[in-house]
Amino acid sequence: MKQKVTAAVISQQEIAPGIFDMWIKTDLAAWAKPGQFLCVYPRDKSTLLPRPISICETDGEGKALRIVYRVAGKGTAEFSGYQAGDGIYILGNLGNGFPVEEAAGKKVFLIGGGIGVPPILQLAKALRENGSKQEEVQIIAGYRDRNLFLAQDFERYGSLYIATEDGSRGTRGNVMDAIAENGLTADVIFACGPMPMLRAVRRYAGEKAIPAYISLEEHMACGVGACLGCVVKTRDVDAHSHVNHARICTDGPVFEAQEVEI
Amino acid sequence: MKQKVTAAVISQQEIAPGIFDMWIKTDLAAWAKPGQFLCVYPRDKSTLLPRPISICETDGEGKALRIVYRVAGKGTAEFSGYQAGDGIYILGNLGNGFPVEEAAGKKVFLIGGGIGVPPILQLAKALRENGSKQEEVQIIAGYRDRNLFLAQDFERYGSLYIATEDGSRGTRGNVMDAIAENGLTADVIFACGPMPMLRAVRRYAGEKAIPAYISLEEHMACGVGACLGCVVKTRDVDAHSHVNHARICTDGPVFEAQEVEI
Amino acid sequence: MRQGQETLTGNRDREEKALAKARKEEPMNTRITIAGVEFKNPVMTASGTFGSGMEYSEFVDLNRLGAVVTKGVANVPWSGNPTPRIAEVYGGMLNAIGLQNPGIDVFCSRDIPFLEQFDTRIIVNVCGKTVEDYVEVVERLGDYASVSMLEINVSCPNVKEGAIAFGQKADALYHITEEIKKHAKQPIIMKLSPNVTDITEMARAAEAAGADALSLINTITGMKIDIHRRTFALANKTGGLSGPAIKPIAVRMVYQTAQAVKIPIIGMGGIATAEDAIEFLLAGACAVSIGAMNFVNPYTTEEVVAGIEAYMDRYGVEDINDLIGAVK
Amino acid sequence: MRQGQETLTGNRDREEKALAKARKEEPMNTRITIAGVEFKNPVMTASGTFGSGMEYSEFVDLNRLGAVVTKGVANVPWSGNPTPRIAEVYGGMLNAIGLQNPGIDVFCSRDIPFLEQFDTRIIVNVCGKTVEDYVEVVERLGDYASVSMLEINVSCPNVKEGAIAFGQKADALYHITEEIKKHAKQPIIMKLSPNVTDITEMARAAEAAGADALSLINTITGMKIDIHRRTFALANKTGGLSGPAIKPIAVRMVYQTAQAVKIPIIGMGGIATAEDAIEFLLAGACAVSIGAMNFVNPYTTEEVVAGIEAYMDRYGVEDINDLIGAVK
Repeated sequence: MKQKVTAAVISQQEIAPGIFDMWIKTDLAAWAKPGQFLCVYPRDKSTLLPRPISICETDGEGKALRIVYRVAGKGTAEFSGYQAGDGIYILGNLGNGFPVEEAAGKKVFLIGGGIGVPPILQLAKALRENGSKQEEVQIIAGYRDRNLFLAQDFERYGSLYIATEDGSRGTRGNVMDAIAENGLTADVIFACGPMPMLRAVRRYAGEKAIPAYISLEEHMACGVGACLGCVVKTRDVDAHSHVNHARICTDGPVFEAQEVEI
Repeated sequence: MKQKVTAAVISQQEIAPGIFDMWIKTDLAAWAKPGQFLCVYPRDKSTLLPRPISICETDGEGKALRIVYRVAGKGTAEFSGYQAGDGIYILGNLGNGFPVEEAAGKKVFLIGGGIGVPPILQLAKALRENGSKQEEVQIIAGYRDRNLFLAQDFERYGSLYIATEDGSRGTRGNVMDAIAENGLTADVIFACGPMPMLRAVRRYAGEKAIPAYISLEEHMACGVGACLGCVVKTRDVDAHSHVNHARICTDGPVFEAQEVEI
Repeated sequence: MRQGQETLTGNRDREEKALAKARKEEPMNTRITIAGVEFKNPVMTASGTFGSGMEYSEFVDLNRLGAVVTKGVANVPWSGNPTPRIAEVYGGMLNAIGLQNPGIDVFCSRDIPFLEQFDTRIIVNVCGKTVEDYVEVVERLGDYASVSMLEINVSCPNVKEGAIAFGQKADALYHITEEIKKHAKQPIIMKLSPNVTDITEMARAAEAAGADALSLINTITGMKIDIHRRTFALANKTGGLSGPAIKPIAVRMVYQTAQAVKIPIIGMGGIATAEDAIEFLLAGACAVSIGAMNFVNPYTTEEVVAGIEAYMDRYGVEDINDLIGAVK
Repeated sequence: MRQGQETLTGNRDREEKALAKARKEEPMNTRITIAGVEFKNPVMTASGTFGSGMEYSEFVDLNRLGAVVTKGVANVPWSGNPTPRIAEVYGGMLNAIGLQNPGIDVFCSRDIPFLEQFDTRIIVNVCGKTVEDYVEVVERLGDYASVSMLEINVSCPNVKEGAIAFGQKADALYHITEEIKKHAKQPIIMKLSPNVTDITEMARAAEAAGADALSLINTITGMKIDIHRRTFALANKTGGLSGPAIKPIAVRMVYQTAQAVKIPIIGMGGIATAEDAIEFLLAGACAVSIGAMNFVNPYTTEEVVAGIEAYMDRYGVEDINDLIGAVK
């Protein structure tokens, strides 16, 4: 059941400039699915709304989970100062998560771009636990520069391909360039990253006529589907409002690419 | 010169239930006069206005000062949690302070009530430094109950008389009762405490036809005389607005009792 | 000067009397009545912040609430505004949802039956673009005995046609109130906009036209600009400001309105705690709604219910009605 | 979902272009002009929060400011309201000073000479209870070449007679503006009240009557109740709400007004940082005033001046006038 709790920070470190890696002690880990997210609430009383941050991975025992985030504002700046033992206000687990079962026995692209890379980690683990073979799991990670945060974590779960904007590592350019350069193919795609990347993934999947599950984001207030703030235009009538606006926080954040207009 | 600075907390302890005693490292101590006060600013961004707190005493070297305050709201609750080494936002030194020179060679009442007791300490020290004899300095301190915070600190500077509302120590009742019970007399009065006490002091001084310097308070915004929020009705036209409303933060907080209407 | 600001709060005397009184342990009454409808307590949800209760029923026991006020429903589905619809501001938020809703058909078949499972009052918020739209919805809802009251939204700042237009002119408000009253089976609450020069003029117009109660305030029109992108934070440019930032404006308008009309007032605007709720009651509201703060703390509504009881206990208030409008 | 809310802020591309541009190191212009009066930068002080500069000259270098806008001055001394005059609220404050001031005689003999020592513009805020009161002060100030502009306060919510009455009705505002314009030697700024249904109606009335500029927003009427004492926090019951809490309302009104009139706008309402100030400029204000935040941080005005320059540097803005009304 969804809960808002005060959890304890286990550890935190800066793993790349402005990118923070935090482990949090919470039972929410026991039922967190890949692609789900937390709402994290700042203490700063001038900034009341939660910061939705995707779950990067969970420990084996369902006692702790990990978030990796970029400092991009007052809230994340505050979080980045938390020390082991500090309390952190979190609401979780939110969203639908990635449909892991769709990958069974297929060649998969796991595409992560920038701060969209972290949720791909738990997804890669889940695919392998679900029977995908090392060579079936093709992870394409796009970064700005040589700061390839989480890259090593991926190597155990699949074959890793890197793209960097400045060309300092792997393919110069974006994740689609890396796919082209390495002549990769897949039967299904899972992706998380900035909107231009997701649009490219959507186009690619459309041309290849393969399913692509993309994780979206939008400004949120409640995080639980009540406020209707974080909607996305959908091809079909949505389940909640019977219009064409699905709620990213609850109907998503993961949607099949062709079902949303982005 | 008045300054807003981030000073370091040297130490803090709870010296009576809800009463906190904090030493702060700041050069403001070098020119702090008895009866002056600080504006202390909470970190909590929901509560922006400063908390005016009177200076209890300063160290010998002008390097540190002490405040003793009661937790009575969000701001003071926050301050009470500060540890040694924490930064504290203070604006000082504010207000006119007590006219120490008026006590020279006279029998004096130093009257403090409740959380009005602390500023009397630095005043007692200053009087002695200014030549007042032990027996000339008659300190009357009023408390709610047996928690006689700062009482020991006073004994070195004058003769101490206690009044408690519950009668658990000294005279049962208020400071005026203690004066009566002990048959005390004085040529001049300095007082700080709740409004009913100050009114009683004012009446007493009027009857005895002796000067009484009382320290007032009011809700404040700027603390420096700009906003005109913290005024008191005055007998004469005030210097700033040429009406009958003097600014407690700058024209005061100490006024001769007969010059204000309280 | 002892210490300013904060020594001036708190009140030992009153508290001591109260504790003495409380020791007598009379049973406490938290029930209030609006237009003949009794509520177990004065704590409600502000329309649009609580859906139809479904999402928050995972966090709070709806049976503990005086009423659930639903998200606005129109005669047909509304798809609302483009995104971004939400922007954070100091001590609050801006929203420009644009009343996205599934329309009355889905609402009647899904949301009402859901709410009927709980022992709480159902108040349905009604929106429309024309008087006819409102009337259509009001008449449909007339068939549902489980719906205790209707709240008429004439003050949403985020939809172009209708809505706010009715809420900012006294004569237009009078007209729509009168029309709706003709067709409504349930008592109606007119929800007033704070974006007016004189809230009492609007309140009097609604009362004169037969409104059974008033609710205020709706959100205040605001704007945020992203100085780094040099764009509006909201696709709709403007949005409705809510949250603790607006509370002093809301309390003032509730007070002014309570002095101006005889019909009951449901007060709202930035309520985060029981203390906030009590401030509205003392100002003259006979009930309160929790809005944006549900988003910050999903347990707020239940905590406010408990906190009001604690306050009554602390000060020996036997009947919550003794607090309503107690500060004049 | 990567991380919502905050990843959506910031703009690397614009910044990189800007840095490139900035490297060219053209000299930056922060000067703006209002009604033919040039100001070294757009940062001013909000009337009533800065006295006549004397108190804050201990903290900031008045020579760094575009202008000092003085506390309101009337034809005779005003003693203002009883205390408490100040109450703290979430993200802001309520004040009900009631325009205490020494009157025009003392002001001319003490405050003007003080301000003349500094290299900053002097704008005098004028208040009154009747049109005649205003005219008397305006005529006296006509003798002072050092006074660059007059700001006419027709929007103080804390005085019964006059003031706000002129500021909430378009025809009354038109009338007083026209009368003052007849007697004013300096250009006049009409300070508008946000406590209106439609700010643009008031703005148009002032413009039509000949106002040279507008300043907005004044404070929003609010109220706080002490639930422990069960009394109003302010002796005046209501007070003017200011501080960061009102910024989104102020930005919205500045934007709406900028779309409605051609005369320049001085924007204010909760400005605490250079980022806030820039938001007002982008919304259409050609200058900004710092108000309540002076009380929280006495260095705010100078910090905002420096922060605006840093922003222009960061984004390669050569002329501050390029920012004014840049978001439409």
